[in-house]
Amino acid sequence: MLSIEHLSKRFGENEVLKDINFQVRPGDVTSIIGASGSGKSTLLRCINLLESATSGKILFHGQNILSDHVNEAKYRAKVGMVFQSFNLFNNHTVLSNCMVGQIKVLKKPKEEAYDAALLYLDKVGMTSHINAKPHQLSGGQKQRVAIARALAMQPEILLFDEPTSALDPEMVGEVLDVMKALAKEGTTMLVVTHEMAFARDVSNHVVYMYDGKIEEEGEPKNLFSRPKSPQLKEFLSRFTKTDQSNDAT
Amino acid sequence: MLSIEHLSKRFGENEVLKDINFQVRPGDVTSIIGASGSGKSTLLRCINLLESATSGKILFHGQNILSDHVNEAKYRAKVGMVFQSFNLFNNHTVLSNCMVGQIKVLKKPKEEAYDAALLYLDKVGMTSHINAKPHQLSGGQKQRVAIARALAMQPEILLFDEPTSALDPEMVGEVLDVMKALAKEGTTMLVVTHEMAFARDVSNHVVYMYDGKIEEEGEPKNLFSRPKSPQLKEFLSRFTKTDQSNDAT
Amino acid sequence: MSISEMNFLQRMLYILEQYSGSLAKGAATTMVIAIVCTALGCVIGFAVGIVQTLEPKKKDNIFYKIILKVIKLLLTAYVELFRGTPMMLQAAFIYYGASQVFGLNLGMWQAAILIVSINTGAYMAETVRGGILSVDIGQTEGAKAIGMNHFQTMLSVILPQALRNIMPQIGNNLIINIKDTCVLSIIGTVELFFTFKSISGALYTYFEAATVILIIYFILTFVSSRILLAWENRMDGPVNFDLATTDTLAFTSGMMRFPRKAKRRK
Amino acid sequence: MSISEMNFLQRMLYILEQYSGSLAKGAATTMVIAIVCTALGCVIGFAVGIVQTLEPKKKDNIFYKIILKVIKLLLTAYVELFRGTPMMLQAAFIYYGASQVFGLNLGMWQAAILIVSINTGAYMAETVRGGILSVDIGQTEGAKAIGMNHFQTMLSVILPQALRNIMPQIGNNLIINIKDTCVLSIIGTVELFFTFKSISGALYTYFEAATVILIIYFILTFVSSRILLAWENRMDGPVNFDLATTDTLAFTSGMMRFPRKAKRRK
Amino acid sequence: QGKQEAPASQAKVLRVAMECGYAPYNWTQTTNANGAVPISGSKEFAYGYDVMMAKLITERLGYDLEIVKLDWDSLVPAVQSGTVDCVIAGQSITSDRMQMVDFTSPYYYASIVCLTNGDSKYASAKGISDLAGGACTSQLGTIWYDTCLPQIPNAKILPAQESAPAMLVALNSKRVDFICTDMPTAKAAIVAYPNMKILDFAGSNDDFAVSEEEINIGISVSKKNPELTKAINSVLDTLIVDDFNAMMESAIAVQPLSN
Ligand SMILES: Nc1ncnc2c1ncn2[C@@H]1O[C@H](COP(=O)(O)OP(=O)(O)OP(=O)(O)O)[C@@H](O)[C@H]1O
Ligand SMILES: Nc1ncnc2c1ncn2[C@@H]1O[C@H](COP(=O)(O)OP(=O)(O)OP(=O)(O)O)[C@@H](O)[C@H]1O
Ligand SMILES: [Mg+2]
Ligand SMILES: [Mg+2]
Repeated sequence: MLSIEHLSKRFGENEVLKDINFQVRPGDVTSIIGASGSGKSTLLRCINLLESATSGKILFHGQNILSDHVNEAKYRAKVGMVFQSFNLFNNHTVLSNCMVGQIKVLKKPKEEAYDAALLYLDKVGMTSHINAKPHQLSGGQKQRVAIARALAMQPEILLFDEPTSALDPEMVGEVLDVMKALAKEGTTMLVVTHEMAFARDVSNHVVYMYDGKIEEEGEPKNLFSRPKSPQLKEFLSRFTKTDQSNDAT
Repeated sequence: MLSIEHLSKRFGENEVLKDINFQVRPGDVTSIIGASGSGKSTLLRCINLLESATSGKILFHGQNILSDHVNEAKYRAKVGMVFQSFNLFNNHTVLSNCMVGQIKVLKKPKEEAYDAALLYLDKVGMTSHINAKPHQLSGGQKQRVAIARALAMQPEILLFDEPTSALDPEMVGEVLDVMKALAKEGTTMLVVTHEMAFARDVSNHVVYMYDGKIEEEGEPKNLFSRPKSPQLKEFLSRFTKTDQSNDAT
Repeated sequence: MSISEMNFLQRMLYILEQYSGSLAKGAATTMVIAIVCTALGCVIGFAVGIVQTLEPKKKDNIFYKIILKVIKLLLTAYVELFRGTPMMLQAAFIYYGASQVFGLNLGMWQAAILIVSINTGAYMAETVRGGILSVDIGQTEGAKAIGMNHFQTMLSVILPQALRNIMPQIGNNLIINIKDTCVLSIIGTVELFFTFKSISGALYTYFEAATVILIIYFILTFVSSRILLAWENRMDGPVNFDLATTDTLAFTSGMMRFPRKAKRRK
Repeated sequence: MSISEMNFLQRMLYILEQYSGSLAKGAATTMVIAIVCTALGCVIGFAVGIVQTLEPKKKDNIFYKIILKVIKLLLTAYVELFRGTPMMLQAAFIYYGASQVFGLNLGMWQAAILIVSINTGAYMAETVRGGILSVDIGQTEGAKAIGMNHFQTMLSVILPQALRNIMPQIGNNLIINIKDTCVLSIIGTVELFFTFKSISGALYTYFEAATVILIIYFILTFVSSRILLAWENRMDGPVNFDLATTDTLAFTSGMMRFPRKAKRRK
Repeated sequence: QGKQEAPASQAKVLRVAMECGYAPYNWTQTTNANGAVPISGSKEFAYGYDVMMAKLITERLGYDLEIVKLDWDSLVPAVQSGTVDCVIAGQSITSDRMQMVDFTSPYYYASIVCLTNGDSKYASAKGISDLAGGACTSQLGTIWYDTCLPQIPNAKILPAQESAPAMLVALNSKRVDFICTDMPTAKAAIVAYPNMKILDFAGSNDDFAVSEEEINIGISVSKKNPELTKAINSVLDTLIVDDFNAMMESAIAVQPLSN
């Protein structure tokens, strides 16, 4: 469905992505992990065309998205994105956040958009807040609305860029629960995350990035229990160190 | 050394702190835990006079800080504070951030201030960055500088308000390490945190707040392994749930 | 009683009485021009501001890139030129110059509105550009990510927020326009300041007429700025929202935080 | 060649040649007043802005509270009054009024600088207030937390940042002052615009003189705004800093992020 | 108030205000050619009919002359507030104005004329009835605008212009068909605009009807200073119309435009 081939990206002198290759099949839940600055966000942004890749191909259903003749907006509508910082439209209510894209981009009639918005807001448990403005919500609530907004466009694949790392620890759970439910339903997802538990238990494929390259990838069980590269080993050890003490609880 | 008596605070109709009582002895490391909105930050801000308490007493070495005759600035210089959002002075370099308070408030000569600043920057491992401006640092580095800035005032007690919750997971460790080292040296600390591991392993006293009251307090071992109040039980279970999966690592 | 025997106050009243018609007409002219031109200036400013924030992408057509570059350059020249020179001279050039050189006879009102609007537009262009850039880049990315094009993004997401951010500046421009309209006397616009000159020129009661006019100006600007302030507050909408059911989490942290921050920002 | 036989360009050159001294002097007067008054206006604006952001605490003395309230009220009146009325009338009242009513004879220069400064101050007061409030509240709390008092906090932490934030506005004010100085002809200040009036009144060559003056104004404002822009960039300091040792973490994420954001903000 | 006049009488300086920008009455020049007088606080010089008159008056009365360059709008408040002693700037004497300031006896009798473009259909007008229906304007606060233009049948009178140059621009750009002004101004204007034509109806019985005193141009003095008015009048009383005209001719001859 989505296939990245020899993708690379440089900012001036700085080569941030180096010959990235990987594939996403329908129904896949892929987690991307890696240290800060390893290029995870940049990769996601390239896939969603928020950054333009320097070279390489992004094939979506076999068509190269980076060629000149592709309608960017149409492609983007099929690829949903959830950001770390939510990026809800501050001038719209929760409901309107979920409707505006359907109306403007998909040209749906208002009633239909309204019904779809309510459906997905219900899915993330936010129907009670449809009249709120984003600044009136907690972080977890914002992220749930952002997920509903992405879902309302009925994308074929959902990209998440650290969806929980701007949240208070208490609110992380509510967002992860929504994501787990989506994964169960078979939604195709590509998730950049620092939540190792999510990467291991929910996804069926994990990609570890180091210094702009894919250093290691594979099934979560194998990757977490038998990391091959020393970098990944080092990386995973940092997480266990912090959480160690909780093991005894 | 610090003793809070019947402290309460209301914002308009909203009673945020209700009859708070507790004590900090020299060398104590006290952790305050509790759900979002339970009043932890407000309590810390009242202690540091960033908010004015509605009623009650804050005794510092036996003197009520809330009485009219106390020199606020002098008291504050003795009580250091480290914020969640760092609050480094954006217009000063790292070095100058650590010097300006000593020079303006403590009226130290420049050379002395310089030496002290370097000493504490060394302690937090930031000597290589003394010429950087805050925006050139990562979150973890900022927080380490913020700690050095507070230490440079040679306070008698250090208050921390969720010092690691604005940090990327990888950087949490470096800040906690600094805090652990301080605790070991016998620095008196009062820490609001969501890091249960820190609360349990480093502090010698834990205060659990719920809805503006101290619901339960005591030694960390007891509190964590045998929580009495149903709220605390509920609260602790949320953390174990998220981390559960790591236990097997 | 002859005017030479009157005291200051009596003279002021005499002027008010004698010239109430002219004063009212002058004030009305001033306000109409100021309001219309501030509005048109905002439109111009928004148009220019939007173009100035357009960034061609690598894969765009080379012609499009060149044209965009040229247009941007022209707009920059427009902004710099009109901001940098006195409006009175611009007025003279546009009104008399157009008819002398091109035989183009603009009506006085058309000319007045044209001149003040493009001037306001030049000032607003920079303000709007600032306003657009002050909207968090995440808003644009959010809109792009659901497939909106530049135009849709601007219209549904960025501009409404930019407008809110620059409202104080629009108010400022209105007040400046109320006062600056006086330079239009060069093209024969009978606004408030021109009325003042007529009165003081005819009666030689400079200070009395000046006091009257000063008070009128003050009322106009003061009332305008209060109305704009009220409008700004209305744009912010209610602090609370209707909750379909109560959600304690939202109440204790999410909702209550808003007034706290808003208060600090005022 | 007599002036009646010259074409447009020749007349412009003739004016430039004949009146080069007057033009230079007029331009110098304009710039001196504009620069001095913008600077003084900033000082006034900062003073007023600081007072306006003072919030009395509950435990403060009641007299202090009342006095602060009264001062704030007066300052608000000052700001509203001077922003809301034409500077030409203010100039007339201050200059001629002071000598008529109080027998106080201000020198022309003193009066000119006084008038433009307090006007600029009134505009700057609001800008400074905005600039102070735009500095993150965390900066104040950080300063308070290490024991700084209000004055120290303002001076070492808040104002330098506020100043940076309002630099574009200061530049705007300078440009406005360059142009608005023309109203000082009412008190006999021979600035650039008055020079223009003299030339056009002596030679009756309106457009030729206007073109010359327009160009001079444009040069003055354009150069000023470029200088201010350069200054702004210098205030931002270098993008990178000297690292005592290399720290890869800071390099990949911390440092590199800065230019990215800065770029977007431009 | 006595304070303000004190320096004037002590130092025997007469502070005279004018625009220094209204040829041939007063203008600014860069040298002291022809006997021009320095402008107070500047390196420039003022000359013109008004300056000649001011020199004559101060010489006769034994004052030192100080020329203060002021905007037209500020001449009145300046003399009223005592910032200057008198204004010699081509101000017409009207009864309304005389309520607020004192005027001396006239120091020039200006005949009223119209100016039009050479190619205008009004160029051949023989009297004001030939100007009927034309668009016209003149200077703000002058009898040309307030009294003369309304006498033209069906004239389209546009708002007044604030200065002589501006009124000439309006005519030259064909915004108006003709303007009304006085002879000296008109003569100066046709030097800069050679295609303009002066329409002088004097002597015909189709001329503007103005009372003798209205076309008189006077020197204004503060009402608090009647002695000065009297003193100036004592000088003006020694002059006759021919003296005025001769002085004006010599002013026109040396005005900047003529070079
Ligand atoms: N617009 C840009 N201009 C220049 N450099 C950039 C830009 N965006 C990203 N970078 C650099 O590219 C590298 C990869 O950044 P990226 O944000 O993709 O990392 P990441 O893996 O998402 O890290 P994190 O976990 O902190 O989000 C970093 O060194 C970053 O500084
Ligand atoms: N300035 C204020 N005005 C009004 N209400 C406030 C103010 N500051 C805090 N509150 C309210 O007081 C309550 C306690 O807030 P506080 O920030 O102390 O909670 P907290 O325990 O620190 O939560 P968190 O873990 O999210 O930081 C909340 O309901 C909050 O909305
Ligand atoms: Mg990232
Ligand atoms: Mg808190």
